[in-house]
Amino acid sequence: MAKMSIVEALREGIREEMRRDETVFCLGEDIDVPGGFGGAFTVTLGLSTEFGHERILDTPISEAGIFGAAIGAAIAGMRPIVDVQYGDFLFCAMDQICNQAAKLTYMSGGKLKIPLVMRAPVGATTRGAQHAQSLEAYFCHVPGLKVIAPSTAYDAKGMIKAAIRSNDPVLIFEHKLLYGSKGNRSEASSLSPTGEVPDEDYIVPFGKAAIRREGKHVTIIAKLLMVYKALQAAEELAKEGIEVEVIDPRSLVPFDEEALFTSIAKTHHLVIVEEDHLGWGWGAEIAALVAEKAIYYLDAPVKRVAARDVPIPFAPIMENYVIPDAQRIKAAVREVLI
Amino acid sequence: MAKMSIVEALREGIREEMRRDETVFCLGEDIDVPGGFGGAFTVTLGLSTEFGHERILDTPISEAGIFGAAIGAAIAGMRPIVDVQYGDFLFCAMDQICNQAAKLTYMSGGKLKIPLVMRAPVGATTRGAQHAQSLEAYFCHVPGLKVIAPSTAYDAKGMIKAAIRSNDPVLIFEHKLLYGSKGNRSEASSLSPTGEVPDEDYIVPFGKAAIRREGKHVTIIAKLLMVYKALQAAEELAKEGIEVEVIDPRSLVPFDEEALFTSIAKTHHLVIVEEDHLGWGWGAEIAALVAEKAIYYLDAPVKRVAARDVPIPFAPIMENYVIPDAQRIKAAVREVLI
Amino acid sequence: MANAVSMKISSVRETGLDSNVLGEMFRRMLRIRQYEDAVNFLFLQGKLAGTIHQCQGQEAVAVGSCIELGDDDYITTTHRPAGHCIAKGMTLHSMMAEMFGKLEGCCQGKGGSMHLGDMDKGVIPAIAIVGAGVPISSGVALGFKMQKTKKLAMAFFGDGAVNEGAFHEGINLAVVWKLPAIFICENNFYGASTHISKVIGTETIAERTQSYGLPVETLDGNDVIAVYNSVKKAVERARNGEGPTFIECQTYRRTGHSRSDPNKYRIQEEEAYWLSRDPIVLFRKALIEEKMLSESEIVAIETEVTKEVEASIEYARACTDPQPEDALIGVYSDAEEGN
Amino acid sequence: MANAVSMKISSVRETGLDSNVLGEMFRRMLRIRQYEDAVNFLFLQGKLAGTIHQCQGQEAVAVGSCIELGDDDYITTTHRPAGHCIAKGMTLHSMMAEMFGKLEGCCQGKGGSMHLGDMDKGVIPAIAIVGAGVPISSGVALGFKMQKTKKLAMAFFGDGAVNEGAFHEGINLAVVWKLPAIFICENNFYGASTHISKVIGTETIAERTQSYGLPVETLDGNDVIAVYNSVKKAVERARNGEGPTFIECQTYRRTGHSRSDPNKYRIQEEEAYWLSRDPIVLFRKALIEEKMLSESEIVAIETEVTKEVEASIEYARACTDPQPEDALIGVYSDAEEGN
Ligand SMILES: Cc1ncc(C[n+]2csc(CCOP(=O)(O)OP(=O)(O)O)c2C)c(N)n1
Ligand SMILES: Cc1ncc(C[n+]2csc(CCOP(=O)(O)OP(=O)(O)O)c2C)c(N)n1
Ligand SMILES: [Mg+2]
Ligand SMILES: [Mg+2]
Repeated sequence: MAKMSIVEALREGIREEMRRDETVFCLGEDIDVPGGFGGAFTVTLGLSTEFGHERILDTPISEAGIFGAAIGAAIAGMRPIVDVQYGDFLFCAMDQICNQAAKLTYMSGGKLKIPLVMRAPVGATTRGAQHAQSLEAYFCHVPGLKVIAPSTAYDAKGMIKAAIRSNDPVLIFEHKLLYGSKGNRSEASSLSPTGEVPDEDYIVPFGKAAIRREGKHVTIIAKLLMVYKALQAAEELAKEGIEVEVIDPRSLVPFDEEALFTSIAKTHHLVIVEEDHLGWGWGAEIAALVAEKAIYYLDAPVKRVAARDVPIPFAPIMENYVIPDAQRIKAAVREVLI
Repeated sequence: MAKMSIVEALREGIREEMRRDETVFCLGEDIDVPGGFGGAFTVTLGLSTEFGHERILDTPISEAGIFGAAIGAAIAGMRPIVDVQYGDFLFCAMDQICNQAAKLTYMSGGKLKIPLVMRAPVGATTRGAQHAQSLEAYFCHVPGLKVIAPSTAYDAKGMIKAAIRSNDPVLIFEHKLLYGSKGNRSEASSLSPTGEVPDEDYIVPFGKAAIRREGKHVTIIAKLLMVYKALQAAEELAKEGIEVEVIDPRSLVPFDEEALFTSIAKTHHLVIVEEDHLGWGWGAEIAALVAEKAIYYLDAPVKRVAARDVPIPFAPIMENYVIPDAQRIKAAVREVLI
Repeated sequence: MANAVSMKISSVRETGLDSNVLGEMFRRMLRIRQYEDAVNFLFLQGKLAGTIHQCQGQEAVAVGSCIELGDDDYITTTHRPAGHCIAKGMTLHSMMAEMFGKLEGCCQGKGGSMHLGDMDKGVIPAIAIVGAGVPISSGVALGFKMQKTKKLAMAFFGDGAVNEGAFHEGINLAVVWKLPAIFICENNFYGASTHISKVIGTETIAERTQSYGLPVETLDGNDVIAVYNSVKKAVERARNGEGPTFIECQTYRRTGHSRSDPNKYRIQEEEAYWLSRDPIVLFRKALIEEKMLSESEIVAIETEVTKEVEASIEYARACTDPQPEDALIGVYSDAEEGN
Repeated sequence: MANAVSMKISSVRETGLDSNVLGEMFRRMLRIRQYEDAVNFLFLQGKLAGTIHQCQGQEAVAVGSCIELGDDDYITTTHRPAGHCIAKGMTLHSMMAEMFGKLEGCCQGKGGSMHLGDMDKGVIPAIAIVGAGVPISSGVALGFKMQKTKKLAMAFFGDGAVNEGAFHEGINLAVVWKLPAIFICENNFYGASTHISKVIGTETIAERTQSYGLPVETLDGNDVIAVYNSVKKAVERARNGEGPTFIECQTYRRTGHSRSDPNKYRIQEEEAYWLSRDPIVLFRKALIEEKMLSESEIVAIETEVTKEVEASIEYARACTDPQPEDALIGVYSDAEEGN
C-alpha cells in the first residue's frame, strides 16, 4: 500500500499497463517533452524516461488529428491513450470521437475492435468559459463509448487500468481540482485527496458505484469534485441529525442503476449533484431513470444541483456562484426533506 | 394562404427575410451551384436566381471553417444562415458552435451579438450510422444556444424567420422525412406533411409549445417526426377509448415548461417520445423537469420512448427496430395507463 | 488537361508485370464497373435501401493503387467505397449482401453502402465523413511503424476532402512522424456539385499539398499503369521507412454524385474529354496492343466477371435477413467477450 | 537564424512615418511590456485568479501589425492576447480591471486573461482555443467584403496553431473568396513546450502556408519596422480587394508559456540569440540613432507609461466587484433587449 494523489495513481496505472503490454502507448500535446510539463496536469510526467519518446509521443496541436491517429493505431492493434489538455478541446475532436471511435465497431458488424483510452481534465478553475467545462453529458449520450469519472486515487488507478485493458473506446474524465499535481502546475483551490493504493495489480471494473458515506435520510449521487462537496455537506448536515448517503457512480456508462435504486429504496429522498450544466446534463438522465423506474421509492421530488446554465465566468465571485458548493447542496437536501 | 411543404416553407421564410434585410445571407456546401442540388434537401434551391451567388454562397467542404466564417460574419454585422448537409456533420464544427458561437456573447460581458442561424437535417433514412443521428440533446445542453425543431410548414416558416431576426445563435433541426423535398432529392419513406402558410409576414416566437391534439388520459410530448408517429398512435388509441394529448415543443431551448405541466395536470400521465437516443437524450431533461417540479401531477411513472442506444444500423429491418414507431408509442401509453 | 484526347496510357509491358497480374488488374477494374452498374440497376428497381455513391470511371485509381498491397496493409475509404473494396480484394458476395442489408454482408447489414469494409482484406469500414479517414489512416501507419512491421496504410479521399481540417491534421502527422502512409487523392474535379476551382487556390491538389513536406505527384488517374507506377514507388518508400507520399489521381465520375444526380452542374468540355477516356477501355486496348492479353483472354474475363456479379446478386438475395434485435449487438467489443 | 547577432532593425526613417506615430509605436510596445510585467507581478503576489500567458518579447509583432489599422478593422487574438489588445488601442484600465475580475473590466469580469477584447476598438474577445480564431477572422472579412467597406480582418495566432484544422479551413476560405484578411503568425518557435521543428515538415511556416495560394512572407518579428512595412503592403492589398496575405513573424517569448513555466525545454543558443534582441531595445536604439526621437523624449514616454500602468492597477483595485448573480446575465442578446 502507498499513499498517492490521483495524478500519481493515474501515472502509475499507465506505467504498469505500459510495462505489462507493449502495445500500450500515450500520445498528446506536451505530454513529456524534455524539460516540459508532462501534460497539462503532469499525469505523464517522466514516463518517457522509462518508455522513450516513441511510446510517450508528443504531438502537434491537432486534436482531430491525434484522436483520429489514436483510433487508427487501435485498429492496427495498439492500445493508445490519447489526451486533451483541457476537456473543452474535446469539441475539436468531436467527429473522431462520436462519429468514428464510437461507431466503427458497430458499423463493421461488431468485428473491429477499438481499444482506445481518451483522457480529459474537466472542471472550472477561474480560467473562463473555454477552459472550464464539465463535458460528461455529451459523451454519455453516444452509444459505443464508455465513460468513467474516478474521484479517488484507488479508483483512478484501478479504472484507468481497466480502461486500458478494455477493447472499447473509453473516455476518462479527470477533475483538475482533484489531481493533486505538484510543482508549477498545481492548482490553487485544489482539494488534492490522497488515498491508499495497493501495490499489487488490481482493476476497478466499470458499472459499479461506490458508497462514499452511508446514511438513511437522503441519498446524494455526485461525481468527481462534487463527491467531496457532497461529503462536506453531509458532514455538516450530520450535525443537524440529517444522515446523508453519498453515492459516487465512478462509471457513468455503464451506470450502476441498482446501487442508486437500493439507496433510495432506503432513504426515499434523492439529490443529484454535478458540476456540469443543469439543462440536459448528466443528472437529467439520473432523474429520468428514477422517474421511470423508481419513483415509488421517493417521498419527495428529486432535486438537481448543477452548474447554472451560463458559460463559466472568469471572476471567482461569479464562478463560485455558478458552480455548486456545499451550501447549495445542503439547501437542496433540506428542500427534499421538507 | 398557400399550401406548402416544409422545404418550401423554409425556403420562403429565408427568401422573405433576405428581401427584408440585406445583411441576411446563406452559406453552405452545394447550396445553390447552378445545375446542382440546392442543398442536400433543396431548401435553398433557386435562391441564387433572386439573390446572386454572393448571398447564396457555396463553400468548400469545411464545416469548422464555414461555421467559424458564419460567426465572424455575424460579428461583422451580417445575419448568416449556415447549414450542414447532414446533422451528423455538426460534430466537425462542434468547437465553433459550442466554444465560440455559444460563448462569445457571454465572454464579451454581453456586449457582442452573434445573430446566426445554423440549419441541420436530422433523422434516420437507412444511410447507416454517420448520416442518421438526431442531435438535439448535445446542443440543448450548451448555454448560449437557442434550439428549435419545427415539425409543420407553418412553424418552419415562422420559426426560421424568428431565428433570422434573433440576435443569438439559433440551431434549427429539420427532419429529413418531413421536408417533402421534390425531384431527385425526395426521400422514400417521407411523410411530407403540407400545411397552410399565411401569405403575410408572421413569426412563431420561441418558447411556446403547440398542442397538436387534445386528450385527457395521457400526454405525449414528441418532436419532429415523432409528432406524427405520436399522432398516429393517438389516432389508433382513440379507437380503444384512450384519449391522448400530443404536445409538440417546437422550441427546445427555451422550453415551454408550462404547457407541459398544464397538460399533465390534466392527464396525469406522461410519455416522452423522440428519435434521439434514450440515454442522456433530450427526453431525459423533460423527465427530470417533471420529476423535480411536477411529479405530483402524475398517477404513474413517466415513460420514455426513444431510439435504442446503438449507432443507427443500415438495414431497414434493424433501423425500424431502433427508431420508435407508433407501435412502441402505443405500448408505452398502455404501460403508463395500467 | 490535354486538348487532343489521347487514348494512350503508359506502357503495360514496361511495368514488368506478367499477364497474370495484368489480367487480375483488368478483372478487378471490370468487377468494379459491373458491380457498380448492377448496384445502380438494383437501386433504381427499388431493391436497395438508402443511397449510393458510385465510382464508375474511377476504377483505374482503385486498382492501380491496391494491386501492390497485401491483405495486411490497411486502407481507409469513403462514402464512395466500392472500387477500393473490390480493388483490395473484398468479395462481391459480401459486398452485395451488405447492400441488401443481410447478415452475411461484410458488416452484417449494419454498415450499408457507405461503410463497406472487411478487416480480413485490410479494408477499414468505409468512413463517410469527408476527410475523417485521413488521420485514422495516419494512425494505422503509426501503429504499423511502432510494431516495426513493413505494413503500410493507404488513405483514399476525394478532391473535396482536402479542405477538411481532418485532412490537414492527418497528413501533417504522417509527415512529422515519417509514417508508412500513402495518400491517394481521387480528384474527380467535383465535391458533390462543387467544382474544384471554386474551393482551392491552386491549379492542382498536389501543389496545394506539397508544402506539408512530402513527395507529391499529379497524374492521369484514368491510366491504371500510371497510377500503378507511381504507387509502386510510394509503397517502396513506405516499406523502407522513408515516409509518406501524396498522389493526386485525376479522374472522373461516369455517374452522378449519388443516386439519381443528373450531373447538370458539370462543364461540358471537361465531361466530354473525360467520358471519352474510359479507363477500362484504355487499359483493354493497351493490353491487346502490347500483346499482354489476347482478345479472347479478355473476353473470358469479361464473361467470368458478368457471371460473378450475377452470382453475387443471387447469393445476396438468398442471404439471411437480420432479426430486428440483431440491431442490439455489436456496439461494444468487451460485451461480446463477456467482460 | 543569423549567427552574428545583429542589433540593427529596418530603417525607421525610411518608413516615412513621423515621430508622432513612431513615438506612439514605441509607447504601445512599452505599454505592453510594462503591463505584462505588472500583471506577472500581481499574479505572483496572488492578486489575480486563473492563469496568464504573457507576450513580453513579442511586442513588435503586435504593434507593427496594428498601427495601420482603424478601430473598425477587427482582429482576433488568442490565449496570449494582451499585446494585440494594447497594440489595437484598448485601455490598460479596462484590461487590468478585467484581470481583477471587476465589472468595469473589458468583459465585465466574465472573460478573464484569455478572453480580453473590446469591440469599440475592434478587438473580438480573445479566443483561447488554438486556431479557432482563424475561420472567425475570415468570416469577419467576408462580412466586411459583402458590406462593400474597406475594412479588414486580421488574425493573430501562434506557430502551434497552424496544425489545427480550423487554421487550414479558415485560411483557405480567405483565399478562395479573396477576402480582406491578414494572417499574422507569431512564430515564437514553441507551442507550449513543443518546438516547431517537431510539428511541421518545413523550415518556415510561410513555406508551409504558401501553397494555399496567397502571398506569404517570413520576417524578423523583433523588428517592428519590418513588421510594419510588410503589414502595410498587406493592408493595401486587403483594402484594394486583392485578397489575403500571410505573414510569419519570427519572435520569442521572454517569459514562460504560462504562469510559472521556467522554459526548461528551450534550446539554449536559440534562447540566447533571441533574448539578446529585445524588440523594445532595438527599436529604441534605432529611433535615437536615426534621430526620430531624442533620448529625453523617449524617457518621457517611459515615465508616462510607468505611471499609466500604475494608475491602471489602482483603478482596477478600486473597481466594483460583480455580484454573484451578475453571472446570470449576458448569455443571450435577445433577452437583454426584452424580446
Ligand atoms: C464532413 C462531411 N461534410 C459533407 C459531407 C457530404 N458529402 C458527402 S460526399 C461529398 C462530396 C465529397 O467530395 P469528394 O471528397 O471530392 O469525393 P467524391 O464524392 O468526389 O468522391 C459531400 C459534400 C460528408 N459526408 N461529410
Ligand atoms: C484546441 C486547443 N488545444 C490545446 C490548447 C492548449 N494550449 C494553449 S496555448 C498552447 C500552445 C499554443 O502555441 P502557439 O499557437 O504557438 O501560441 P503561443 O502560445 O506560442 O503564443 C496550447 C497547446 C488550446 N488552448 N486549444
Ligand atoms: Mg470529388
Ligand atoms: Mg508559439
